[in-house]
Amino acid sequence: MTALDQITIATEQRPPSRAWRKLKANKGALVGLGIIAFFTILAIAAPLLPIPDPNATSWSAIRKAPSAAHWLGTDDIGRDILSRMIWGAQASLMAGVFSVAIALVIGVPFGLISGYFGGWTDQIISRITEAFLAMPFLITAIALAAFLGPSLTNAMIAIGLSAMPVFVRLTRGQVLAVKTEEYVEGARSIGLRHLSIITRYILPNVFAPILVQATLTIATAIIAEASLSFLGLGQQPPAPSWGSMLNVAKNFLSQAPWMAMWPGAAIFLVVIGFNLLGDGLRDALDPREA
Amino acid sequence: MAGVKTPVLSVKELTTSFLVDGEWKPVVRNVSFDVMSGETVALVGESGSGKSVTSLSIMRLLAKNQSRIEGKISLNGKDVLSLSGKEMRQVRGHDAAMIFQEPMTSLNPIFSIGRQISEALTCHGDMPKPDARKETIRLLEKVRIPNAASRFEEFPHQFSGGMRQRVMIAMALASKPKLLIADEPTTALDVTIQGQILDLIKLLQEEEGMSVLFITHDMGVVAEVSDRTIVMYRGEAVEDGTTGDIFHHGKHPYTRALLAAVPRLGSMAGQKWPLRFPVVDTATGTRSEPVAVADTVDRRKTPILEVKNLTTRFPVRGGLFGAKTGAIHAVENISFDLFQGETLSLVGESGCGKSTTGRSITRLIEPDAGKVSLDGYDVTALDSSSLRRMRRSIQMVFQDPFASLNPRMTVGAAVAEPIVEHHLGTRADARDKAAHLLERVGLKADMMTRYPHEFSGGQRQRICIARALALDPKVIVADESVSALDVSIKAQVCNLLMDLQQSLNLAFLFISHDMAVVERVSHRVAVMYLGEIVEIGPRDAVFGNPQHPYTKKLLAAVPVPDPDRRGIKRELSADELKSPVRPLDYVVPKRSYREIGAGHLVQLEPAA
Amino acid sequence: AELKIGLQDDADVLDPAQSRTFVGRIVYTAMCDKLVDVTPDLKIVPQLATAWNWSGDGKVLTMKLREGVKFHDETPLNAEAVVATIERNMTLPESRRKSELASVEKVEAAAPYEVKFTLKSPDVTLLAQLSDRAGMIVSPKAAKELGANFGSHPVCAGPFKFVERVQQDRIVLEKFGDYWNKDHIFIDKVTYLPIPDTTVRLANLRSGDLDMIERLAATDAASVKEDASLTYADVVNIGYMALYANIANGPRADNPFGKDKRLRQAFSLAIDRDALNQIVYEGTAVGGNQPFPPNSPWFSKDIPVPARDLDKAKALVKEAGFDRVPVEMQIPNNPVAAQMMQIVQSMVAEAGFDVSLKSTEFATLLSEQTAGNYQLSRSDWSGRVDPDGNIHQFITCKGGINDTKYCNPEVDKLLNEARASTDDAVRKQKYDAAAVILNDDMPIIYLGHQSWIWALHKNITGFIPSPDGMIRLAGVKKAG
Amino acid sequence: MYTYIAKRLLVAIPTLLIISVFVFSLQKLLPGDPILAMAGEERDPEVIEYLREKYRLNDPVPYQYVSWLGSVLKGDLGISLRTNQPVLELVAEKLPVTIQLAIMSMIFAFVIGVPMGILAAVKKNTVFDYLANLIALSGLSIPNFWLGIMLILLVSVKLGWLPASGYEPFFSNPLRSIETMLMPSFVLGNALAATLMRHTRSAMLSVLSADYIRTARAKGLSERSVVLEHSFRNAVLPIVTLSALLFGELLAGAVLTEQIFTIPGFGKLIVDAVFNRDYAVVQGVVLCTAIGFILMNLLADIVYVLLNPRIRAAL
Ligand SMILES: Nc1ncnc2c1ncn2[C@@H]1O[C@H](COP(=O)(O)OP(=O)(O)OP(=O)(O)O)[C@@H](O)[C@H]1O
Ligand SMILES: Nc1ncnc2c1ncn2[C@@H]1O[C@H](COP(=O)(O)OP(=O)(O)OP(=O)(O)O)[C@@H](O)[C@H]1O
Ligand SMILES: [Mg+2]
Ligand SMILES: [Mg+2]
Repeated sequence: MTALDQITIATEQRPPSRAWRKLKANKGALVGLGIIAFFTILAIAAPLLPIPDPNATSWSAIRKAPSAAHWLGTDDIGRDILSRMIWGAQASLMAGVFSVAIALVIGVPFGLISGYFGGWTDQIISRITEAFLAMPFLITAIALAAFLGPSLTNAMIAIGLSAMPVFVRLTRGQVLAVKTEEYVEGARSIGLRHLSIITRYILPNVFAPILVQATLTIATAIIAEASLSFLGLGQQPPAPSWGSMLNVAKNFLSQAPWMAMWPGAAIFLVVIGFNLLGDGLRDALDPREA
Repeated sequence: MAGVKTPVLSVKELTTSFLVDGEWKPVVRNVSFDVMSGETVALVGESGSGKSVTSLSIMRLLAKNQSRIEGKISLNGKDVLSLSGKEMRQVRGHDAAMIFQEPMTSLNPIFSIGRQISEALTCHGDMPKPDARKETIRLLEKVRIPNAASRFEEFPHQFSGGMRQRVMIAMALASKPKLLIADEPTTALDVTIQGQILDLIKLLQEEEGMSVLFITHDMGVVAEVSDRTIVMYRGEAVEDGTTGDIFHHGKHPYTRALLAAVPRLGSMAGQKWPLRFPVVDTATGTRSEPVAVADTVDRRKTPILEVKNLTTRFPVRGGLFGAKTGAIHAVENISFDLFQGETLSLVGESGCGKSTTGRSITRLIEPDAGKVSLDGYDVTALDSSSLRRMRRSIQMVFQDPFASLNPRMTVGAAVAEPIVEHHLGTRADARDKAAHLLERVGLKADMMTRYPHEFSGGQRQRICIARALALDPKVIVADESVSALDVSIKAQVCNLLMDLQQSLNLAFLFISHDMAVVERVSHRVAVMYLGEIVEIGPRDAVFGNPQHPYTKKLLAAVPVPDPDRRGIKRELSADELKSPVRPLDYVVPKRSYREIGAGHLVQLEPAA
Repeated sequence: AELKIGLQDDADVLDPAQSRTFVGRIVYTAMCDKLVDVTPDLKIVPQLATAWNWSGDGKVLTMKLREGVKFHDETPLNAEAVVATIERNMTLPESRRKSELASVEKVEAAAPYEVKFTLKSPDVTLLAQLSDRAGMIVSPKAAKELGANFGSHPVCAGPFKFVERVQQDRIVLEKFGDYWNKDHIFIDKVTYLPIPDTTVRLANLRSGDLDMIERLAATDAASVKEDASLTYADVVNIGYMALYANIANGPRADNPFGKDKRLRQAFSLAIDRDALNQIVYEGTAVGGNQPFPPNSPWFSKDIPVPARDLDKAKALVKEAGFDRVPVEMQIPNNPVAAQMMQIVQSMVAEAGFDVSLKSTEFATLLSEQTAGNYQLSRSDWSGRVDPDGNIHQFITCKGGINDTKYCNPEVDKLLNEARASTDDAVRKQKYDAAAVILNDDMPIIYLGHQSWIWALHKNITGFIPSPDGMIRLAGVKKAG
Repeated sequence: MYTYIAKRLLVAIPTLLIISVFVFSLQKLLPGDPILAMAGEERDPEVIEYLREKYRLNDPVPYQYVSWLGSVLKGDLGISLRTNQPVLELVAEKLPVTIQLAIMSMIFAFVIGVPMGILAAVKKNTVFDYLANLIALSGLSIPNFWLGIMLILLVSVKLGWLPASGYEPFFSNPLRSIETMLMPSFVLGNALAATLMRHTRSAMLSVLSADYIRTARAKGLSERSVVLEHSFRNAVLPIVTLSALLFGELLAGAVLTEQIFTIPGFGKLIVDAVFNRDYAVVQGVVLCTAIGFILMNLLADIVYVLLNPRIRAAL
């Protein structure tokens, strides 16, 4: 051992824990995480909470303003908005998370293949991706949702598939950049298989920007569910989602503004939450950021 | 440079701290020094010792909310630290100018060269545009850009690295600063171009009479340019004196370690085998004399690697359908062989095809023609699965230890991976072997769970070497494996390679443009120029008796770490690198070689 | 004066022979006069025909035409033109009027201003058909020139003539100077603007961008009534809202709900129609249990709209041998329908029905319903002036739009006889008899009848709401 | 340069073919019978059969596709099933509307998004940065249909400043035309501004830490010139690409906003056509917007090239 080797260059922390430490130091990310955790817990705990049945109608309490009996008021057919907000969180968060998961699961592998192998494979995948991108998002989503039949699951599939080409593109671009890194060439030179190189060398190093894009897309997906709901293709009545609540509420903006206020605020908060977290993750995963 | 002895720059007790994780962490501590007018002062020290931070502090170019500068800096009589932002802008350019290490990225890619220089003249509101244009052209001529007027509108990417650095210098000179700060202005450049830039700075300094603060870690450069030298070590200035003093009577152990590790071209004359570097302990200053290397080469056996007429070209495409319009003749018809236990060095300036040669041999790039036999197998004819098997016998170590390890994989996994992947053992075996290999290259086995960013550059390069050894290769292609390292670490890694060669009887193809290192480590040397080998032969023959003009030029450009030889200039040629791009109908001229001595071949100039 | 009217949808092709949308008919009301018109109390009155009479066997209808009427292209309207139009309606391949005129054997010009319709079999409903698109007379010259493309520049004989149309943006008409009844027309220019969103439509009215809107949302009724600058108008419409049960349309009919009428009766009894009306329509609609609204002369008073009877509903479910009955109901995806059906869902749940809602956009709903791929489907009908138009084609075995595939020869007989008689008393008796059977078999569960609601600026006067939902501009004035 | 454009256009051909397959399969994908949807309330079987024949719906699908593609290549996009209007005519009618809306929205997006992005980057991690992010994200998270209705209620009904909806062709009355489009383009632009702001910010951040910015500062340039000239001119490159993408999306993506403000553009046309199963219109218009999208991307690439001397010279 020479003296120089004894200089401990860095701390003993592993990257995951290092990323976590950096995330914890980022106030914005923590706030984001807090918001998401709050809504997630609400959504999961909905069946356990002492709240009324979200679908129970009451003809004596149509569009009642917030009160002690109904904290957030009631909707157009006398359902408790608080309860519907909490149950709706489930649908809306799922719409966000699952559609993005679908987009990731399909988009990322294609992007990896397209970027890594290049040539004809790349040409074909790129052309199809481009075609997908050129199709208007909402049209694709409407067509798919209408084709699959209206339901929350199908809306999620539709949103996911429509968001997918962006991930193909993004991943491909990242792969092209990472592919020329010396460590990838190094991996080839020790005789690794393509699969090993893609999964162990390329994927981990392209994942950060994809993750950030994913958190942004979650926000878009929640809004997209609201839009599909606006067109009657999202969550099916009487089950609540924030989007469908907002959609109904827009007909009562002057009579019952609270109907729109709560789901609107919740969507806003969650979108902010995911974006803050996304920003934080980007910084935490970027080794160049201190 | 006799002048009035007034300091142009005076730094007193400079302490610069950065905000890291909410805490102020000082990286430069209590540094004091002066630069007199007309004087050249070198600031040396290993990477990360705070050289750049010191210079940026002087210019106040550090991010405001993340750095804190304490102490006193007076520049041309002005108290830099108390100036307003606006006043400071006047200081920049007028009183002091700066050029940076990376000529490739230090120019704005979307503005023309001319605009970027004339901006330095007009931004202080003291020169109208047409005058600035004239002055810019004058400056460009002054830094010896050929056809300056016509290149005014060109963009940085149309300039070679050396020319960009000259543009940077022109920009710095634009408003006739009293002090020029040059932060490693030549580190990224080739030896030949480095020589030109150094000469240029020296010349301009004479003409303009300015002071220069020259930052570098290359002691050869220091010896060549500086009157006085300040040695920095871990944020502190540990030694300050005339360059001669520092070189001959350096007191601080680090200074001595630094100097001991500097290879001197020509110091190997008479040595038969490669020679280890002496190592100085930076803490104690004790110097261990190098142990001689035993003869490892057995030329009676067949060569482990035989390369015959290897040619690799990259197509240059253009036109509507991306048709081939020409080709880069990156490697053109080269042949050599390599014996077990031998080190063959491949030298030549940037872009001459050294890396492409290495990568063609390992078939990371498909060569266009030629034959490569490794251990008796024809590498060029292997299918993809045999190719993966072949890769066990030949391994590569790359230039950049930062870039050549997967940042998201522990080093243990990285070293063990090839063993598992080639089914040479179980995971446990692989782990044991990885631990053993890490110890072999001088690291500790318990470092296996760390990630690459937790190591220093030298340690990382050792990890790369350990990984290359994992498959028990017979040949290692070391592509600029030590170029990016600090002098002292460079020495260690070279020593390590020599140790391994001795104990494992490895053959090295050592790719480098650092002539001094090459002289130290190799048995034989091949000089490449525009894709071709122009001279090849035993090390002492090539260095002692260079025949080809290009070899001579290369050797002449190497800075000599001897302060007494300061002031001797090379002939200044501003010619640009020749391009290896050839049209489609280019006919490769037939080359013939002349044998000068045993195994010493030189390409003959084509009759023209 | 210029009148801007906000419509709920964009009209389709502006050719009376091919058109099929409701909003299209609103535009025709201003553009194309018909042989006969309908009064607000649904009496048939002269328009282009001044008088008519039926032959004794009810197989020949002779009509006298108004003289001196001109089309917008100045060609005169005469018997030839009427014959050409009716024939066009019957023979143009793209014509959607064929079924409406199915009973017509031939049509001839008996005199320059007299036309004679000869029928295959007696059909009193023909007169009602001629009060709508089938009876809109178009310029034979234009029809000949443009053929199936007539909609690109329709030429009729109404008070306003076509100026321009930009799809999804506007339809502009201007006063026709040679209109036969021009003394009653006080508007110079009408622009129809399709604005699908009810909130936005009302907002446009309030901001002064529109003078009048149709189909105001019932929930906005109160605020319009309060608004001193607006006039509110409504009338119960002649259509109905209903649920179709799949009785025999394909394999999906094979389920307890389709098979056992007791379940359908129970379902109907479990619905509180008054509550629906109050909650969803703010009291503007009326409950119903027949194809005609309770205020219609054709409504059978013997079968009043039932009050909610949960006990009876539960008993019927039990009787049918069930505890809980799963039912899948497809509904159109508009918010009002969704709101209403969610309430129905929770109402019938108390009687033992587990309704799952399947909200579907309209085109899909329609094809599922036709194909029999449903159990229970919400379907509305805009209503026809003649009672036959609200019942015959839905209930008779071979009815063109019988999606429940209910088939009862006895009902068929009654409805066919009602069609053939020119005597309203006889007809009423037949419809009453059919109503009794249908109320028992209940292939269609009638829910109620919406109102047409209009909102106008105070300066618009003379508008008379009509249960057919049309906007008749004769007599309408705009002050200021 | 021209060869580059030609090459890009050639590459667009397979993309367009794939799009044509997508667009055509919409018809087969969507449930609901188009003929039923247009047969009218009465659904006359004779008419239905006639229309089926007329629109070739009884032919085998591949044959339908080929004959459709054939007529598309001849420039015939068919006629609307709903209004009998030639689709090409419809496209020509809606294109100016859509383009005007898209341009005005982009202006809003730029005016809001870019300066905010620059400032947020320059003042990274200050209150201003957080505020700009918050505003941007609120733009991203408020659904367009909701913001639209709120604006109508506030600006048109309460304040009476702007018309609530409707459209005036630009060349017949430019002022009024801009007035009617102000709110919808704000609603659209506001949502895009968020994306633009965030991309501007990150592009600026990466440029601001580039070596050449340090060089610019070392020259003694003013901060304004460092930020707006040296930094922004470099950061603008990715923004150009992004805006083309956004603009392309606007061509067809303004569905809900167009619906709320009853603007007769492509978005509303397509969605109405989808719901009415007016396939000729769906196919024709989506094909046109896709071409528009591809052209916008091409334009962006050209601008990119023009702004980037490095690639410019390589062409
Ligand atoms: N912005 C910064 N924030 C935090 N630490 C920094 C920052 N810039 C530099 N440092 C740290 O300050 C120390 C000195 O860095 P500096 O760049 O001055 O080294 P150097 O001597 O110029 O090295 P090299 O030869 O590699 O250029 C290093 O440890 C570096 O990590
Ligand atoms: N993948 C590639 N595609 C096209 N041209 C290439 C490629 N790799 C290298 N070249 C070109 O081939 C020539 C030789 O490059 P090579 O990297 O072998 O040079 P080198 O001697 O290793 O230079 P350096 O000292 O800068 O590493 C150069 O002109 C280079 O631009
Ligand atoms: Mg430095
Ligand atoms: Mg190289």
